[in-house]
Amino acid sequence: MTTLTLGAAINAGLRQAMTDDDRVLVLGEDVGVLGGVFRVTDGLHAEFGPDRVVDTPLAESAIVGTAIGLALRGYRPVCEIQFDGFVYPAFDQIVSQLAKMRARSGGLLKLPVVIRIPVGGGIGAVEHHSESNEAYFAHTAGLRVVSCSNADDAFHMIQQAIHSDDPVIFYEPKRRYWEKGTVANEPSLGLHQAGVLRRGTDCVLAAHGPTVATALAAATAAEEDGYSVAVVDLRSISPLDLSTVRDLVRTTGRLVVVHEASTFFGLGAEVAAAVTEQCFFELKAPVLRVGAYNMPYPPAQVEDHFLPDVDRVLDAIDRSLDY
Amino acid sequence: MTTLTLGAAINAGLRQAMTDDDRVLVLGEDVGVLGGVFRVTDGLHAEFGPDRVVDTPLAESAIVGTAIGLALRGYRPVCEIQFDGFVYPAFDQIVSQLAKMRARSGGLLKLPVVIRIPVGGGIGAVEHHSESNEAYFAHTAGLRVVSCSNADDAFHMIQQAIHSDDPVIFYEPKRRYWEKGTVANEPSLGLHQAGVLRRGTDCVLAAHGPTVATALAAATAAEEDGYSVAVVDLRSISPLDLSTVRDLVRTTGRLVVVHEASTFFGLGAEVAAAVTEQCFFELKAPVLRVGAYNMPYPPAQVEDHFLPDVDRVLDAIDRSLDY
Amino acid sequence: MHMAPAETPAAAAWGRLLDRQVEDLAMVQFVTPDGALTPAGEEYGVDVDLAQRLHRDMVLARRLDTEALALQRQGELNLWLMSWGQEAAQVGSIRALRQTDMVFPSYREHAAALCRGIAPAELMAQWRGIRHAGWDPSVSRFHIYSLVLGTQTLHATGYAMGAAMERSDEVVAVYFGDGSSSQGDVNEALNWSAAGTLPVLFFCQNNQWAISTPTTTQMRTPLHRRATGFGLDAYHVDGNDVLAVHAVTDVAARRIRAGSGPGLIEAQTYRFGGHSSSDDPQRYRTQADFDLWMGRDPLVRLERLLRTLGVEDDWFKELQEESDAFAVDVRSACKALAGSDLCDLFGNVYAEAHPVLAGEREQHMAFLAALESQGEA
Amino acid sequence: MHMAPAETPAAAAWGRLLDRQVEDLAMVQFVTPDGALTPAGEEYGVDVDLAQRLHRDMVLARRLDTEALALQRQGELNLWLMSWGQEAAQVGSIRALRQTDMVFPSYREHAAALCRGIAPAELMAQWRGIRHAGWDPSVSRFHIYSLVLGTQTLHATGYAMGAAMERSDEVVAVYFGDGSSSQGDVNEALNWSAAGTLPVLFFCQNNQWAISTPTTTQMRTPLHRRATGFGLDAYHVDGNDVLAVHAVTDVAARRIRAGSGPGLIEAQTYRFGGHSSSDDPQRYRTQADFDLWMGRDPLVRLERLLRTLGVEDDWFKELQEESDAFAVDVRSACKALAGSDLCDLFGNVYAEAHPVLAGEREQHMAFLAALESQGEA
Ligand SMILES: Cc1ncc(C[n+]2csc(CCOP(=O)(O)OP(=O)(O)O)c2C)c(N)n1
Ligand SMILES: Cc1ncc(C[n+]2csc(CCOP(=O)(O)OP(=O)(O)O)c2C)c(N)n1
Ligand SMILES: [Mg+2]
Ligand SMILES: [Mg+2]
Repeated sequence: MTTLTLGAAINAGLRQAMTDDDRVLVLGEDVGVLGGVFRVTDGLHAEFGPDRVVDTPLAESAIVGTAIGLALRGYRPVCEIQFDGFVYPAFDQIVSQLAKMRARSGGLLKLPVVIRIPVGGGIGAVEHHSESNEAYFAHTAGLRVVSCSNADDAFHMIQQAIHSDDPVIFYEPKRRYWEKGTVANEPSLGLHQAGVLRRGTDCVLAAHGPTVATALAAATAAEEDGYSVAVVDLRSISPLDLSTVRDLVRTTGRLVVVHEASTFFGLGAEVAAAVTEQCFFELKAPVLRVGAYNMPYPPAQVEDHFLPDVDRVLDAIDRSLDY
Repeated sequence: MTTLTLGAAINAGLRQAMTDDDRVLVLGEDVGVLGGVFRVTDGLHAEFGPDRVVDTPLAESAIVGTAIGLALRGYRPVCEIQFDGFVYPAFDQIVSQLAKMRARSGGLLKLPVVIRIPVGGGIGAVEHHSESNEAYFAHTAGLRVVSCSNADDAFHMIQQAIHSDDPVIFYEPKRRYWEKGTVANEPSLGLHQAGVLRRGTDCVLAAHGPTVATALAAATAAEEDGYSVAVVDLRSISPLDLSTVRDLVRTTGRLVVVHEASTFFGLGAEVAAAVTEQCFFELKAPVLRVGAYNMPYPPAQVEDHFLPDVDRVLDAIDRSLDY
Repeated sequence: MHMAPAETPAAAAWGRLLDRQVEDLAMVQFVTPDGALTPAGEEYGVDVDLAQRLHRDMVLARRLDTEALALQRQGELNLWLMSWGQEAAQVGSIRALRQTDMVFPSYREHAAALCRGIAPAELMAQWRGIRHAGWDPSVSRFHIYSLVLGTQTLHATGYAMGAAMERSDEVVAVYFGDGSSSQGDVNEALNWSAAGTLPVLFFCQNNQWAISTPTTTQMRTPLHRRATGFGLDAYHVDGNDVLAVHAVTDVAARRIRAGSGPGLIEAQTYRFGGHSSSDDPQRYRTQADFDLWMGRDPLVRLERLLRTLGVEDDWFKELQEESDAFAVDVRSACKALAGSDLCDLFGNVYAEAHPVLAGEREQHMAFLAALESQGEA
Repeated sequence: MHMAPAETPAAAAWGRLLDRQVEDLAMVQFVTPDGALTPAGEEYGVDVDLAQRLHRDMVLARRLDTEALALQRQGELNLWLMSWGQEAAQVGSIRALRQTDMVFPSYREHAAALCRGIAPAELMAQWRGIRHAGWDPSVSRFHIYSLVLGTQTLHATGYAMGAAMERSDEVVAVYFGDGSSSQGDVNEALNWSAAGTLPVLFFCQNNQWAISTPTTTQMRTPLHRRATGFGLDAYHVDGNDVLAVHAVTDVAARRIRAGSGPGLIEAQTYRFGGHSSSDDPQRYRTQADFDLWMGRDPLVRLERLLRTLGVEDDWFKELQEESDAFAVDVRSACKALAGSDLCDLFGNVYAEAHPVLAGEREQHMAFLAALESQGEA
C-alpha cells in the first residue's frame, strides 16, 4: 500500500511489467530521454536502456505498425500516443491491422500490443489535445478498450493490459495525472470488470476515466438534496461489464451515463441501448446521457462550460427522477 | 422519369453536378480512364477531361488532404475511396482536418468535399472489401453522413451532397449497384430526411443503404404472418431524422434497427438511445438491433450467415412483439 | 527534365545548386530477352543447377496461376490475382534469402509463397472465400497477405527492430508494388528503417501499373532513386531476369546481414494479366505494350539460356509432366476446400475470454436452433 | 557510411552498384555568424534596404516572442511556442514570396505571420484559449495553424493542384519541421506534388529537434537529399542567414513559377527556447549545444553586417523604440483578448442547418436558464 499520483502509478506499473518480462518494450515520441511529455515513462530509459524504451521518429502509423511487427516476433510493445488527437494517423494500422490480424489469421497470431493514450480535456490545452475517442475503438472488433480513473486502477490495469494477449487501447485521463491515491499490492478487479464506487437506491451514474470524479462529486451533492445515487466506474469500455451496471439499475430503475465524448454515437448510446434491452421493465426513466455536444472540442476558455460538470449531471439526475 | 441501376444513377448525378458547376471535380484511384472499379465514374474522364476527373496516386490520406486544399481554393471535390476498408489511411485528414476545419477557423472556412464510399458486404469479396464504418464518421462532429439505397435517391442525394457546403460522407451500397429503379426528375426529400417506404401499425423497421431491401422483404414476409410492419429508410445517418422515426414509433410502440455494421457502438445504439429517450412511455418493447456481431467481417463463404437477413429481422420482430 | 526558369541574375548564380541531380541507376541484366548472356551475366557466370531450380519454380508458379484463373472462371474461386509475368522477380528474390528470413508479402506473391512451401490449397483458400489467410506464418516464415496496400512494410520494419535488438543476422524481406509506394506507410517504413539501420530488404515489383494507373502517375522519379534519398542501398534490376534478380538480392541481403542498414530492390517487370480476374486491362493499356513485354517473358528467356547451356529436352519434358500433375492436384485441392462455420469464427477474434462476443455467439446459436425448429415445425 | 559486407565474388562484382550515392548539397551561406560576407554573399551582393527591412521584421518577431513568453509566465497565455532563433528562416522565406502566394504554416511561424500582417492579438488568441485560430486566411493568404503535424503539406498540395489547373503562376508555400518530415502525409505530399509537377514550395525549418528527439533519430540522410530522391528541386541553406534564405527562396520560387514543379528548401536552424513554454530543453540537450548556436544568432549576425555596411546607430535605436512600443501593444492586446460564449460556437460547426446540433444548442440554453433561475431561487 503506497500513495502515488495517477501518472506515477502508471510509471510504476510500466516499470513492474518491464521488470517482470523483458519482452515488454515501450515506444513512442519523446518517451525516452525526456520521459514523455507527461513524464509517464520517466526514468524507464535510464533503467532499461534505449532498446527497450524507444524514442521513435515522429510517425504514429509507424509506431503502431512497427509494434505489430515486434509483437509478431514475440515482444509485448507498449506504444505511447502523445495526445488523443494524434492517434488518427495510426487509425488504419490499429483498425485494419492490429484489431483484425488475429481473426484474419484464423486465430493463429496473437497481438499483445498496448496503446496508451492520454485522453480528454480540462487542462487548458490547444486544439487536438483534449479529445475523447473511445467510441471509435470500442466499435472496432478485435480491440479491447479500457480507461482508468485513479492511481490504484492505473497501476494494476496497465499491467493487466500488458499481460493481455489481445491488443488493448489504454486510456489515461490526463487531467487526473496529478491526483493522488493509494495503490494496493494486488488488483481487486479483473481488467474488464466495472467497479461499484458508491451504492445508492434512487439513481445510478455510470462513468469512466476523467468523469468518474465528476460523477462522485455529483452523487455527493445529490445526497445533500436527499437522493441516494450509486456510482459505477465502468473501467472497461470494450467489452462492457454490463452485468454490474444491470444489477445496480435493477434496484434504482434509473441510469445516467456520463462521459466527455460526444453523446451522438458515443458510449452512452451503447450503454443505454443494451441496458434498456435487458432491463426494459425495471427502468422508471429512459437512460440519460451527459456528454459533449456534437461539436469539435472548443477553445480552452470555454471548456469548463463544455465538459460535463456536476451541474449538468445533477440536472440529468433531476430529469431522470422527474419521469 | 427514367430507369437506371443504382450505380448508373450515381454516374448520372455526378455528370449532372459537373455540368451544372465547373468547380466540381472528381478524384480518386482509377476513377479516370477506367471509370472506377465499379464503373461509377464511367465516361466522366472522356467528357470532362483529366483536370476535372483526376486519376490520383495511390494514397488515400493525400486524396482527402488535397481535396481539402482544393476546397479551400473554391472547388467542390468529390473523392472516391475505392472500397470501405481503404478509408482508414485518410482517417486523420477526415477527422482532424476535414471535419474540424470550419469550427477551427471560427466558421470562416467552408469545406464542400464529398467522400464517396462503396460500402458493405454481400458481393463475395476478400477481406477489407465489405466493411460498414458509418459509426466512425457519424460520431465525428463536423461531418454529414448519408447513405442511399436505391437509384432515385442515389441520383438526387449525390447532387444534394455536392451542393452542400459541408463535408459529406456518401455511402453507396455496393451490392445494390446493379439494382434498377426509376429516377424522378426532382428529389422528393431533402438530403437529411428519412423516407417512409411502408406504413404499418405493429412494428417499425429502420434501415439504411444495403439493408433497406432486407427490411422491406422482412416486412412483406411478416405481413404474410399477419403483422403490419412499417419500414423507414433513414437515408441520413448524421444528422439523424429522428422526428420521422419517432412519429412512426408513437403509433407502433416497437422499433427494430437493421444495419450491417457491428451493433456494439453502432447506429442501432444511437437510434435506440435517442428514440427511447423521446418515446419512453410509448415504447412497448425495447428498441432491438439487428446488425453484425462484434467481429471482423468474415470470409465470403459465410457472409450470408453473417449479414442481417430476412430471418434475423423476422426473429427480432418476433422478439419485439413478444414483450 | 526541368523547364528553364526566367533567367535572372539570382537564378543564374544559384541555378547550379540544382545541378547535382541523382543519376538513375542502370538496370542490372544478365540474360537478354532472347536468352543470351549480357557482359554482366558473363562476368557473374551461370550456376546451371541453380538456374534449373529457379526455372522449375517459375514453371510451377505459372501453372498455378493458369489453373487458378481457370478455376475462377468456373466459379470455384471468387477472385484471383495472377502473378503471371512476375515469376522471375518473386522466385529470384525469395530463393536468394534464407528459409529462416521472415517475409512480409503483399497479395500477389504466389510464386514466392510456393517457394516457401505454402500449398496451393492454402493459397487458394483466401480467394475461394474460405479463410482470410490460408497458411501458418510460423511454419513458412511467410506472413499472411496484406491487402491494405503498404501496411506490411511497417510490420517488416518492426520485425526487423527485434532482429536488430537481438543482434541477429536475419534479413526481413517485404514485397510491395509500384502503386503502393505512394502510400504514407511505405515512406514511413523506408525512413524509419534507414534511420534505425534496420535489416529490411524492400522489394518492389514495379509492374508499371496499379490497376489502371501507370507508374508515371504515381511518381516523378524511379523508386530506387527515392530510396537512395532516404539513405537506403538501392538496386535496379531487370525483374524478368531471374538470374539477375537472384544475384542482386544476394548482394543486397549480404550487405544487410553485415549491418549496413536497409536496402531496396526495384525490379522492373510487367503483369501480363489483368489486375485481378475482375479486371479488363484493355480498358487502359495497349496491345503494343502487352506484346512488347510478352517478348520479355521471364520463362522463355531462361529456357532459351538453359537450352543454349546444354540442358536437354528431356529435362524440359519431365518438368512439363510434373507441371501437368501439379495442375491436377491444384484443381482437386481447390474443389476440396471447404470452410468452417460462422460459429467457429467467434473464437478467432480474441485470444482471451470476451463476454460480449461470447454472448453474441450464444445468441447466434439460439437463433440457428430456433430457425431449425421452425423449419421442422 | 556503410559497413563493408562480407567480401564474396558476388559482392565484389556488384558492390559498385552502390557507389552512386547522392552527395549532400553544400549549405548556402551569405553572411557568417560574425557578420562577414562569404564569397557567395559577395557574389550575390547585398541590397541594404532589403536587409534593413528584414532586420526589422526579425526584431519585431523576436520581441513578440519575448513578450508572449512573459505573458505565458504571468498566466495570460496558456501556452506559447517560440520562434526564437528561427526568425531568419521565416522572415527570409516569406518575404521572398508574393503577398498573393498562399502560405500553409505549421504552428511556430509567428515571424512569418507578422510579415503577412497578422496582428499579435490574432496570433495570441489561439494560445490564450480564446479561439482555435485567430485570423482570416482569405485576408492574409496565410492559412490557420495546423497542429496535427504534417497535415498541411497535403492541403498545400491540393491548393497547388488548383493553381496548376488554372495555369496560374502562384507559388503555394508550406512550412513544416524536421520531425514532421517523418510523417506519412509529408512524404505523400512530396511525392504527389512531384508526380503532378505542382507549384509547391516546401520549406523545412530544420531546428534539429522535435521536442526532445534529435534529427538523427528521425532520418538517416538530410531532408534535402530525400527531396531530390522524390524528384523535387532541393536547396540547403543556412537558416540563420536571412539574406541567404531570401535569395534561395527567390530562386526556388522563380523556378516553381516557371513550371518546373515543386521545390524543397531545408533551412538549417535551431530553436533557442524550449519546444513550448511547458518544455524544459535542459532535459535533453546540452549547454554547449545551446552556446554554439547562440553564437549563430540570426539577428546578431545581420546587425553586425548592417553596421559594417554603414547603417547608423540611430537606425538601430529607432528600431529599438519601435520594438518597445510594439511590446506595450502586444501586452495590452493580449489582456484585452476576451472570447466568445460556448453558445456562439454551435453555429461554427456546419455551414448549413443541422437539427441535432440545433437541438443540443437549445438544450444547453435551457440548462443555462435553469441553472440561473436556480441560482436566483
Ligand atoms: C489502402 C488501399 N487502397 C486501395 C486499395 C485497392 N487496390 C488494390 S490493389 C491496387 C493497386 C496496387 O498496385 P501496386 O501496388 O502497383 O501492386 P500490383 O497490383 O501492381 O501488384 C489498389 C488500388 C487497397 N487494396 N488498399
Ligand atoms: C501527428 C502529431 N503527432 C504528435 C504531435 C505532438 N507534437 C507537437 S510538436 C512535436 C514536435 C514537432 O517537431 P518538428 O516537426 O521538428 O517541429 P518544431 O516543433 O521543431 O518546430 C510533436 C511530437 C503532433 N502535434 N501531431
Ligand atoms: Mg503495380
Ligand atoms: Mg524541429
